[in-house]
Amino acid sequence: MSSSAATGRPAAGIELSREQGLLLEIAARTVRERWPIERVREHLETEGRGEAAEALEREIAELGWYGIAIAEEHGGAGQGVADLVPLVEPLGRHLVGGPFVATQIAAAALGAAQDTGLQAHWLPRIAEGQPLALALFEGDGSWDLDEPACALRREPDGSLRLVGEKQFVTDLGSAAGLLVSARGEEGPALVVLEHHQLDGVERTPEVVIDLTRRSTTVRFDALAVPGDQAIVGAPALAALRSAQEAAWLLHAAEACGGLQGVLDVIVDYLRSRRQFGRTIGSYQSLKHPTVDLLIGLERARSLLYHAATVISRPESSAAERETALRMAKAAACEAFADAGDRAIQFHGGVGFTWECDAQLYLRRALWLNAQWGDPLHHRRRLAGLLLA
Amino acid sequence: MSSSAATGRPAAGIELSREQGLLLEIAARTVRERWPIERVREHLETEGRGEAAEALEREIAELGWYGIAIAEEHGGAGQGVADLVPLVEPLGRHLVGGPFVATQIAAAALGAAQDTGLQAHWLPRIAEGQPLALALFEGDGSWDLDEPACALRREPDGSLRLVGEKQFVTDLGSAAGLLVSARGEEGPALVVLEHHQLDGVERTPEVVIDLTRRSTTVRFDALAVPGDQAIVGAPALAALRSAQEAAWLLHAAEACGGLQGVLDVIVDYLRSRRQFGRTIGSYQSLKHPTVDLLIGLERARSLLYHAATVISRPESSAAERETALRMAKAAACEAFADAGDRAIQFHGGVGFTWECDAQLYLRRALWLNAQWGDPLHHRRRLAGLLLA
Amino acid sequence: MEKPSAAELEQFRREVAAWLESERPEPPDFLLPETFLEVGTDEQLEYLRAWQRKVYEAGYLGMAWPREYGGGGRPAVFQEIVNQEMQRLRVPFVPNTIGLNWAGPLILQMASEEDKRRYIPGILSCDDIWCQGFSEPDHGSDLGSVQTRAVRDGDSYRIRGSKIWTTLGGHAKYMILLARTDPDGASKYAGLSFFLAPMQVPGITTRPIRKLTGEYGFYETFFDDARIAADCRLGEEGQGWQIAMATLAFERGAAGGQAGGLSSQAVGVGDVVELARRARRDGRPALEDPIVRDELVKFLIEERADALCRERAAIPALVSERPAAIALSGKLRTSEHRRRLMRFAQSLLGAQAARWVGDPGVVDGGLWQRSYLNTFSSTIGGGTSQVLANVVGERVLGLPKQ
Amino acid sequence: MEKPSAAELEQFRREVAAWLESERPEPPDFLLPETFLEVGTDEQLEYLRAWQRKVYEAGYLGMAWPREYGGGGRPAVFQEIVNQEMQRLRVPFVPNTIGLNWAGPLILQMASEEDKRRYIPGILSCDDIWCQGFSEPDHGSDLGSVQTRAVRDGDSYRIRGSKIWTTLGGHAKYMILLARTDPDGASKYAGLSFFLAPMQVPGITTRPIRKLTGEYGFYETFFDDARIAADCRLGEEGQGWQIAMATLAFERGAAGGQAGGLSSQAVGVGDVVELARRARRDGRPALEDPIVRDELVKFLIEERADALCRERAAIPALVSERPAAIALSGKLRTSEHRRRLMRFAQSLLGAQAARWVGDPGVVDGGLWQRSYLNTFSSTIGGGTSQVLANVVGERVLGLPKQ
Repeated sequence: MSSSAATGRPAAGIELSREQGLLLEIAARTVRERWPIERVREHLETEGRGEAAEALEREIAELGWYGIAIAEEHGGAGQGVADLVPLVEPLGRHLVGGPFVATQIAAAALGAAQDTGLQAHWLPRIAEGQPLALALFEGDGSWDLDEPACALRREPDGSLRLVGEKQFVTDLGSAAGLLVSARGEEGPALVVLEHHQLDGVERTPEVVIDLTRRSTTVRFDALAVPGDQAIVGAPALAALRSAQEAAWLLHAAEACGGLQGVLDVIVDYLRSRRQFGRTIGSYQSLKHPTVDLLIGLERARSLLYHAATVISRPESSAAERETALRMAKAAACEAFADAGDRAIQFHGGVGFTWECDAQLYLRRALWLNAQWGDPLHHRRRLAGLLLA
Repeated sequence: MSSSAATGRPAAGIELSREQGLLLEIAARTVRERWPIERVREHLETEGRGEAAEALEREIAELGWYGIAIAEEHGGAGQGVADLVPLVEPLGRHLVGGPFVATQIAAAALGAAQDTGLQAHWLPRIAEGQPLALALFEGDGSWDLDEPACALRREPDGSLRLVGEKQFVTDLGSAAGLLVSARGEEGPALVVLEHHQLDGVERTPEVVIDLTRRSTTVRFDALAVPGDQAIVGAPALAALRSAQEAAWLLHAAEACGGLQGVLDVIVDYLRSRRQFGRTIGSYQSLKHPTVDLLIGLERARSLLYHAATVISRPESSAAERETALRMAKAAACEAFADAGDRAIQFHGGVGFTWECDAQLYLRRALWLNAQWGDPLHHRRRLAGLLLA
Repeated sequence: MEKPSAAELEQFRREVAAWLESERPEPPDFLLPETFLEVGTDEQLEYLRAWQRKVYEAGYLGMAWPREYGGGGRPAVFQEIVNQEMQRLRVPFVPNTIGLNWAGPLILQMASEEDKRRYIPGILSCDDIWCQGFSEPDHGSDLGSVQTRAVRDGDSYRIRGSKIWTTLGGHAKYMILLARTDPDGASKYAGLSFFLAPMQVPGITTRPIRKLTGEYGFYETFFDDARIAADCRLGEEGQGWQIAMATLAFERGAAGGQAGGLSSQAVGVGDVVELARRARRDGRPALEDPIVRDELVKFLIEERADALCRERAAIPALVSERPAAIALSGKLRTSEHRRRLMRFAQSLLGAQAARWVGDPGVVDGGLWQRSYLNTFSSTIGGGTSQVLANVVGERVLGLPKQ
Repeated sequence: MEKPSAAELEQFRREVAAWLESERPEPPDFLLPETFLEVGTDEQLEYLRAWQRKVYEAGYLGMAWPREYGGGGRPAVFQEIVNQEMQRLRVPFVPNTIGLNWAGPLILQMASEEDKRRYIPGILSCDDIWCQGFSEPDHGSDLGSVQTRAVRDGDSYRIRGSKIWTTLGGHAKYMILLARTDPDGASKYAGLSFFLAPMQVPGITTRPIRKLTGEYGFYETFFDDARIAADCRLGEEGQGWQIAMATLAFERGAAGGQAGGLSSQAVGVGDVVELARRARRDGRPALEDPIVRDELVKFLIEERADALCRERAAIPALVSERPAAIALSGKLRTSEHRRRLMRFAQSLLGAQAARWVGDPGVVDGGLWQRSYLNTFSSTIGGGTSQVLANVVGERVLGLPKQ
């Protein structure tokens, strides 16, 4: 008997709001039209963001996507982070690599931070389409957020100073601000910096496996932080937890989208390429593993919408939320990486070339695996949650 | 760079003695002719051993197989346990389920026990073809031999008494004697009982998954044991270690044989059965997984002969021996169980019936997995050996 | 019918639960089958038949079927609650599944008034066991290839041929039978007809099929010019294929109208977790082993995903691109999941995995080992996993046939 | 030649080891390729070329080749010792592998005295890089389908067509070229001829192929009525297929006579174990994680098994039933092992797996991530794993073709 059935009356596992249903349709079309694979290829060869990427960002902002999950009082549409899933899936599917997801994670953090000043300052700007970047991860490679080495030091004169290094800060160049986690005097703290405050800060470009990403290492050498830009204590913890939930969900969505994209690439090839006098998709050695990938996709998407449902439901317990989210992230990333691997193989010699799109998806999959916890990491935490 | 290559001058991993080469050929033919699948089927429906099985045993004894690994001074051929591998492979391949392997494990134990009295008493009898049974495992399911719960108690009058239960004692009915492990005053001890001493001992037949096996639970209720039938102290430990090495090697050999047997069953079916107008072996969904099974077989056999080589070489360290043996046992059993599983599936509806031989092999594979440590168990110990 | 209130349903659920708790039968001293496909002995069948009768007499079976044929005449939601509670409380299943959930709804939908009165009560009470005669030797699940002949002869048909994998065939009073009335039909589908055939007539014999577990449950059925009345035919001659497809829709739950009740008591990942808690490997509970834990988590994720897939398939916006993907891959996904799960479960027993059903010391009566071998019935029956992967690849992904 | 004594060999081994230890080049400030298939930049090639020249000048390359062409004229066992020590001490590989180990032994076996003197010294010194022109676009590894034409025109041939996956093609002075001299040959194999073709002639152009890693190493080679001297042909017209097969035997090590030297410096399971010792996951060394440990043990077992398979294949009594199984499955086994191993290895990096070659903070220069992507060259090149599974199933197990 399944564990969900063990309750006798399983709550509906997947609920879809009217807004989500509509968005899914619109978003899929918009991204498909605006960001065909030729744009991705051009973007790869562009230093920094490039004009096309900026144009896409503007369009996304004009469509109001940035404000969907922001409270109405701050100029948003008042939906939840779950309503972003139908937007992020097509972004993943078409290999868009911009600041939207990170900004939404930052917004989720600020929304939970109970700091009315920072909320009033930032959330309306985000709702308008101004991106925020995230500086949450460090050189130790930990995916947990609660023990940063980066320090928010209080000087003898009472002022605050930020000291330490953050890695994998994406799209910093275009960001209006930067959300930084640090160790404060009473546990984790958050700092929200304005872009101009980064002027003297040491920034080292990273070279990352997902070539659509622009990522940076940032080193704070006792940067002065005004007190009203810091969140400390319980609100900081709440903000980090909220960021984590949003990140797990949206990264699962991005991976599900990527998985769909690479499955499209595979299926197109298997239906068109001929070898030994036959269309290669007729060979069971390619057909059956592709069906396995489809099954991986169907399962991952079901877990994704379930996670979206669970975090939208006020009565969900913390353990229910964490379980659903980690399952979605683990399943989607695992299946996506499998699909990227098979995509290269199934293209034969072509798959080994730069020109074949399979490699772009595999790189994206490996990038997503490495962000916010890979499948092994999440399964270990799930074991603790489910097998106590 | 491989770990074996790391030494610069890898010792030959596989050496074959002239005797082994000859035996392999002869043994394969003998067992194939004497024990076709019809005999196996008859044996399944027979209570106890049955005449055919006894006749096969007699023939094996007459061929001198029992004495091959026994020292010349005890009437044997003076070869080592490695020389039994070519005999045990065909026994596994043709689903023979008699006392030969257990007896050879007992002989290996006695040969290492340094008890000249027991050796002089038992080894010549084994060399003649009298089987010994093994009572080494208990209800806790541990595959380690060094902490038996069964006790060899010393009474106030100095006499010894055996108390406790042993499981999975195979072919007890026809055994001339029984080798029992017990906890003595100074660690593990071994007792060698004569068949007649079991007269009053409680014996419960077991029903086991491998239907070719006759297995029994034996309960000793303070059975009196003459002092000259007990081996204690360091010799007992040496005997147990020797038993374990022989068991790992010969069970790996049996599994490799079984794997060959079930691969034959699969390949025969794939080459003869037609469906949808084609011979089913032409479908890649059956052909390619069968190739994977073949690869599993080739790897397992290579590891098997390597293990035989390593334990035959006086200069091998204990860790080298243990590593080679556990690898062979783990790889062979894992591959065999995989093959049994696929054999049923690939036979379709026929595979689900009693009449299909695939199930006999799967049952044998699951039995061998459960004896002397399953792959997960061995890999855990290998991790300790190899990843210190 | 008025829609029952939430409070009324909640009250009903409590009543059912209380009844099931107090009336559930004592566990027998033999191992029960896990599904109705596996009823292999008379004592298993009689135990389960008595339980079905008891459930029916308490009013908890066929609750939504019309009163005039023995049903309860109540909204379907009541039966759903009963089914959920039976599942939750893990009571035994009811054995007449083919009658209750496949033949019964079909009869109610399209048979004559007389047939409804003749067949339905015995289905509910379990006095009349039903079986299904679709599959034939060498044709597997390709129903278009049915070769069994039904030749009209006055007011009867003479049946010649054989069927295979007839669940409960040796115990059945009736069979839903697909046979060929016109061997020269325009297509291989056009010449088939559908019968509600009696089994106890001269010329019909059954032979039990011994399964790889050594147990029984399936039969071969032989028709040697067996004569059945012409009014046993359901629908017109030549409509057999369509009626068989309608039956499969009931069988797969794609159409409603079933009498309800559990048809299996199969174990799930939760049960394997509990087993891991009890089973000891290398001197400690298997559940403490990180590798075992990781495997269990993988199985839990898959199990939840498959349960969620069923829900998602009902939300069109979430399956718009490949609407058939979830349904067509359903058996492939779940049967292979189950096979791997049960293989893993028996391995948790370590040394004790060597025992088998009937051994006095075997864990849980040998459930785990037997269950693993039985899982092949679903990875093979109703289309092997290999055939289904073709179906999904071709119909869902549009890959070319070979 | 007299057989060297064990003491002499031992002494030689010590000498070689000492030389390699003291003369090995400083690691460069760029990431080296792992195999000769992956030499993608001039700086990589020049670094490796200098190393080959140094090894050769020290007398440690072509040791068993005849003295008159620049070889050492010594028993092959000395070169084997050098190869083993190079492997053990993990010095860089020598880049001219196609010349040293494929074309060289072929030339020594069957070319004219003049050709031997012309080609062999430059192969050894690495002055002349060699490449191979067998594969063509759209034909993969089916050499019988070669379409590139060689048309006799007086004392020369005009070559038309193209080759693909030409390793080092842009740097090569010579190519071993398989081309069709008779398009109407009795079979598709009969019309082929084999050439030792110069690359620097009008009408031959190369285009680098950018790999999925973003790097280079392979080329396409285009022949646009390129004219080469008729005496570049090796063997007779129509013998091309046989000579190509002989070349493949050298390539696969199935025939001896190679000049020696490492052709790759690929990592193995032992290196991944060391990585697991360094890499931290969830706050502790990955090697402490029982799941990581179990995976590593599985890889170690496979790696040892494959190494042992090579030994076993040489003992007829142990491969009597299916003598070709090990050889024919070799690339399938080892390349798929390697792909899974490197995928696993990069995953050990956890969050740091997101970096790539060229990043200042990337672990080991990005070796692990790049290596995973490069493993597809061996699961695809020389017959994909899927094609090879057909070959093994059909030739070794006798399963029918589809």
